[in-house]
Amino acid sequence: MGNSVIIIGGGISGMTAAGILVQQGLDVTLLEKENETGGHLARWDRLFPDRRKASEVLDFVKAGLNQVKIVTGVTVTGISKHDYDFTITTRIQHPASSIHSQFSASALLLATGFDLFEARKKEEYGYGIYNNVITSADLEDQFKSGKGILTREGKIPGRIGLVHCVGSRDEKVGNLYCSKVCCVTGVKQAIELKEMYPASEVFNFYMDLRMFDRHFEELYYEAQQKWGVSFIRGRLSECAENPDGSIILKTEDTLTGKPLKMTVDLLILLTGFVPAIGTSAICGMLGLKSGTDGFVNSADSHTSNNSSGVPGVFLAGALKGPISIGEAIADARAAAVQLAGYIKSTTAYND
Amino acid sequence: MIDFGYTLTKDRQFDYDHGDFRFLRLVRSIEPSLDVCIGCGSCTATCSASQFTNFNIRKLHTVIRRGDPESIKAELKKCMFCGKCQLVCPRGVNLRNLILAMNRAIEQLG
Amino acid sequence: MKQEGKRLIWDEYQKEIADDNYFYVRSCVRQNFFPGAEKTFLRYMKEMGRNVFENPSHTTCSGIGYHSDIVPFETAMTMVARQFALMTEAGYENFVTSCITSFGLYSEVLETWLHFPEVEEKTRVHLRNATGREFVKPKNLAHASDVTYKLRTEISDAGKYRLINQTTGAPIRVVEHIGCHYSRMFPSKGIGGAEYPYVLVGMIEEWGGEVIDYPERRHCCGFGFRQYLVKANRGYSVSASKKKFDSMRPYKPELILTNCPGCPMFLDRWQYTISEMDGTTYGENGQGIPVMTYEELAGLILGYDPWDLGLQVHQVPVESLLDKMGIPYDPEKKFLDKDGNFIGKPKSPSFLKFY
Amino acid sequence: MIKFNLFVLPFSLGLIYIVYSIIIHYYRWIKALPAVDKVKLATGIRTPSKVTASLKEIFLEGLIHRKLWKRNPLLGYMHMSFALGWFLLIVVGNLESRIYHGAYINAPYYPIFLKFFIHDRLVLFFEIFTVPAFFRFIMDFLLLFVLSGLTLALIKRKQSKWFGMKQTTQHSLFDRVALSCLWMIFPMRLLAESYTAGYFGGGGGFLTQNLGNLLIAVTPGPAEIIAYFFWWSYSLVLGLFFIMMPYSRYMHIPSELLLIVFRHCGIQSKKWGSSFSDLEAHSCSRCGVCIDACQLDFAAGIRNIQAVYLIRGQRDQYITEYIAMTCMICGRCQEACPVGIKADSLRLIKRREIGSGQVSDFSYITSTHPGFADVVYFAGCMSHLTPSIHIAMEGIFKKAGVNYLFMDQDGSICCGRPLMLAGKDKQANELIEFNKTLIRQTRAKLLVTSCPICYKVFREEYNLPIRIQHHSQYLLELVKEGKIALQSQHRKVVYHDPCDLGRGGNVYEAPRELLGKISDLVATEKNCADALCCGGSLGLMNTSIQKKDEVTRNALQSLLKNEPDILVTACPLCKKTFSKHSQTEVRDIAELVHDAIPGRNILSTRAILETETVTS
Repeated sequence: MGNSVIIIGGGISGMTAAGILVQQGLDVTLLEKENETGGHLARWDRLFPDRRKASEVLDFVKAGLNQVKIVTGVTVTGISKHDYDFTITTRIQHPASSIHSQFSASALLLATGFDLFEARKKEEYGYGIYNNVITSADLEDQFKSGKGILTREGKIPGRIGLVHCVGSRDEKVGNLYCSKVCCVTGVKQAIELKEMYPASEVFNFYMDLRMFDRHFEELYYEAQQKWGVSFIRGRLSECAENPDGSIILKTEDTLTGKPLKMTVDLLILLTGFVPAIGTSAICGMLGLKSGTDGFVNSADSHTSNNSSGVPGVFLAGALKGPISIGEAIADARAAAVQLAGYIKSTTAYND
Repeated sequence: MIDFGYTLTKDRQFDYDHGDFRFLRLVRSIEPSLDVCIGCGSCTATCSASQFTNFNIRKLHTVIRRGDPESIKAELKKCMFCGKCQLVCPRGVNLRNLILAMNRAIEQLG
Repeated sequence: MKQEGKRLIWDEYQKEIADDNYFYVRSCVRQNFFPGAEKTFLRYMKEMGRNVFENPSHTTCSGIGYHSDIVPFETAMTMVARQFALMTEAGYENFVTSCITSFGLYSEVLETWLHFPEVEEKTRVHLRNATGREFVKPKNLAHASDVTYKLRTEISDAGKYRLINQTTGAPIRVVEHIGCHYSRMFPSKGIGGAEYPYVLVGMIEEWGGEVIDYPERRHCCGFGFRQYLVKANRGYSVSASKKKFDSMRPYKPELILTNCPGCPMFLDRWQYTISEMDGTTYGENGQGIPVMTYEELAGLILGYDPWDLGLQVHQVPVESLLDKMGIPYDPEKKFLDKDGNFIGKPKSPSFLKFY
Repeated sequence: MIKFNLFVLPFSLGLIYIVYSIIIHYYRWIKALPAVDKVKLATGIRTPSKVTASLKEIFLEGLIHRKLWKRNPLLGYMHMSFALGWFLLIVVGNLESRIYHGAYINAPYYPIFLKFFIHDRLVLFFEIFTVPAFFRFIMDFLLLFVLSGLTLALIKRKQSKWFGMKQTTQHSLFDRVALSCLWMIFPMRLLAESYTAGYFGGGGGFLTQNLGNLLIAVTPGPAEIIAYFFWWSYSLVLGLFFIMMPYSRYMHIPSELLLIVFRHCGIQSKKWGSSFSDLEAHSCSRCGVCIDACQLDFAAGIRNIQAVYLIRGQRDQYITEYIAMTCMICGRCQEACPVGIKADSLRLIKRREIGSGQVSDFSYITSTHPGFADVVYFAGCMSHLTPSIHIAMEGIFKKAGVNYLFMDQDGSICCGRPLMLAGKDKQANELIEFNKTLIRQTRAKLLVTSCPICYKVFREEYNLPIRIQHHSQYLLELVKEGKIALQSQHRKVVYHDPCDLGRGGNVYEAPRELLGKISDLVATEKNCADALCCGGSLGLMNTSIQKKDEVTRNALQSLLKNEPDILVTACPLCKKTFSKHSQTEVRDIAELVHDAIPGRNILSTRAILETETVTS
């Protein structure tokens, strides 16, 4: 029984928890399947609602990781538990060979996060087929590149559509849940597009606008009032490509009860959260349960939301469901505090 | 032309690409607050004229925003201008002036 | 447009189609609409060495009545069960339908029975009580276009002509239109799924043509059952077709290829009606866009005589396509029956140019 | 012998022009009057009492500026020094020229430039008690009087705050040229007279003589030529001023005289643009008092729509829709106007021009017979959004045992005033006729409303043969008749005068008397005719909710200065508007009365509802 901790997942939650746990004097190893830590945040340009740089938040979190052992490019292939000790086997992903290695720890923190919904699955939206249909994440890549947002034909998009709830609240793709942050992301991105191209028209197609947190509703108001972003209440039913590469949308304007047809030069799909592909394997190794939505269940969603139900295994972040950056940081801190308390109590018990 | 006993029908949908946005431009220049509507419907719910008719002020300015202002011409006449709609609007849309602006648009644009 | 994106989807929607020994059921209406189509299917199946069996006791599947809200589902299921019994009695287990609506109804019934076995049992009782017949559910259900899709390479290999403009060498631009009941209800039952069905695309690509993807490709042909069958609604039917034609016109299609009884009927006949209503024509030089069933097109590829395919009963003349593909035909024989008797010639329309 | 010099020409030409211009204006105004008004005018000017009253007002308002004095003594003095001072300079100057010099008939320029022609030396000790010396003293004194006003005017331009004015009018080019001329006139006169007196060593009074002597002593150069230059300048600025006058705000001087006469003859403003409204527009001195009265200015920072700008637009035959529509029609500016111009009426005239062409169709309104009652109660649209008001009123009706009928219980057909405020009087008439029929059918003798907006239009437009009361008046009457007994709750309250009840309906005392019986009424900064608008006015068409909020918050700040327990108003719209921003409880007077009925000491609406259920 020692004071070593393994964190699986090097996104914002995993890194935040790692920073707190090394502060507590614990021996922390962070395992990340990608070659870089940072998770989805590393891809994002600016954050809602205040549009600060994502890199600033990332830098803040990374600053606390000096004493953390970070192992990237590894996939967890097995976890076993003996008394209070965990043994984790991993495989290093390498084109030529795969190297296996082992880690042991007294406690585990799962922070495996989420994947973005694969937009291709909404076939009728034509992602991957129509040149000018992109996802919100693609848009962030383009924002980040700083090169401006152009259509595939190289033109400034005169009219832009943003489609909310792509892969969320949609029985047809098997996801009944709301991904929570896409609404405000859509509003944020609409403002950013208007800021970049004031003469362009920007339309958000939404079912409900769930402005759940502080300053979000104000951002929505600002988008309408200051930036002239239009909001059309109606889910995109299908789209098609015009000869010039523009996209023709079909939706209902539910506020007037009439179908609506509109051509846009660029269509952005606000893709939601789905459980990360590797999470279910890890859950299987530990006997953890997921909900029907595929996200991991905590021991109690109100009172023990960071406990997995398996002693020594803790949960942080978006593997439990859609969550914002601020919430992920708070949740990771809470998980870290709980995990540190567990280590102390079990160490004392064993000593 | 042959009479087949049936004819081509006009599409019911809003064709945004061929919409008439002259009304929107004029109305917006007079009363920009229409842009902050969130479609809650409290205006129509409190409206006296809506109790007697299918007058729906929310829909009227929504169809303008969709580029299909034709239907407002007959409808707008029913407004009694009492201002309750404006008083209940959670977004502060200046509905009375919006109605004046729509009237102006009808006058100027036919 | 990125074809790779479509291929990824097509890869996901592959379906199993039996290799041989098909129990074939005809459509109620196709023999009136396009009398050569089913005959041509049987002809090339035979030439390709496939065994296709038909039972003359086969009746309507009742899908047309079901979709017109005049036949209840219980009745339809019993009718379907009877067709299966005919297949079982003939010793076949691969069921092939000529009609898309039949295909949809059979799929719907089989899915219903899968999820509600008690409904299947009840249907068996109904069938037994009514006819004394028993049935085994088909092992494989396919539409005749699925089977043709499966044979597309064989047809191409045996073919004399290709979907290529013999003068310019350019591929013929083809609009493909899939019947609504093919994969809309059960995307997994159709080749390529519901959004980008591949069944006709595969044939067109294989036979040398170029597929046109136009915005209203998903839109209904206009039949819509009650939209057409009730005269008061018929304006909707013709308007729906017009919407499709307006949308495809900028791409200058040279052929519309279909796999449903109703679609070629309405896409063909309504071109005339629209031209008589508002003077609009959609093909080159005031002509219409030729419309064909996949069987007719396969027949042309295989070098069958156009008039043997029944192409003379099309409203929009097909000669423009025949000329482009370099298919010879005798204009004098267009309106002669198989015994050489003159069958009458339609009056010239006011706007739509006859070839 | 007629004395003449070339420099008198600019003045003389200007004078001819202005006299001609005034005659033309007067002629047009009178000619354009409707026949009825012409009769009124002809009768009026033959009625001694009306003539006396007109002259009295002309003297008090045109020369003394009594209203301005009341508002701000410094401002009053400034205007009086100009008007009265100049007037007296002309009168006394004429007397001087005629009496002293015996030239009873002389050219008009002669008294004005008298000191150029007459500059005889008076010997001290002997002649200072003579008539000429007396005149010289008086004339110098009057000049000093005017110059003191001029000094104040200059200061006001720079420091309007000292005059209790936060804003001063932004003037047009003509106004600024005319103003410059006006300001030059008296300094030029001073310098011309002084140089002349100094050069000749006589002819001046205590001011001009001494100043002249000093100037001659300190300034080199030919004094005669300098003096002559100033005479020219004096004449030029006078002449230019007269020529500019019809095109500038100074036309208000002759216009106001006629306006006063018109008013005393009983001529009133019309619903549409008329001779009277044109005269009103010309009578505006653009003093800017209305700017300071306007809450949109001082609370919301909207500085280009005030009455003065509206009237300027009216005079120039060009009022923008923006100006016409941006106004709460609260009436504060016309209360403050020293000339008594009804700016709200002028604004509504413009609104009618805009709104009259827009078509309405109320054919969907149908009615069933409302039933019979002694009192018909009309809560008003807005009261349906503040239901505690009509619930309280119903409770009181029941307690007092009144046979009443709640006419708009299930929502109402609007009273029509909101349409009228948008300039749609014609359209409003349809609603008015509908409601009138309903009211008549009840055979009630009294119409009580909870809404001052309705109250105003019921009184002014409905022509009902029955009494009309706002509920504050009615409730007071019930108390006085002993139909309800009230017990004071001794809560500290302030009362807010709703615009349409106070300035619009002249009901100030009834609510105060009523509140005196049931609460401890404390004073507010601005009361009665000076009361502030809540900011929710239906008169204001095109202003953002944010600006309206600023008006409301500003008004609340003033109203709540004495930290009352309750802010009481008598208008559902005021209540709703204030409630949005007030930390202090806002209630309608009817609610307070309801709660003051012994045994009904219930403060919550829910409790009222429950009581109603039990009693009914």
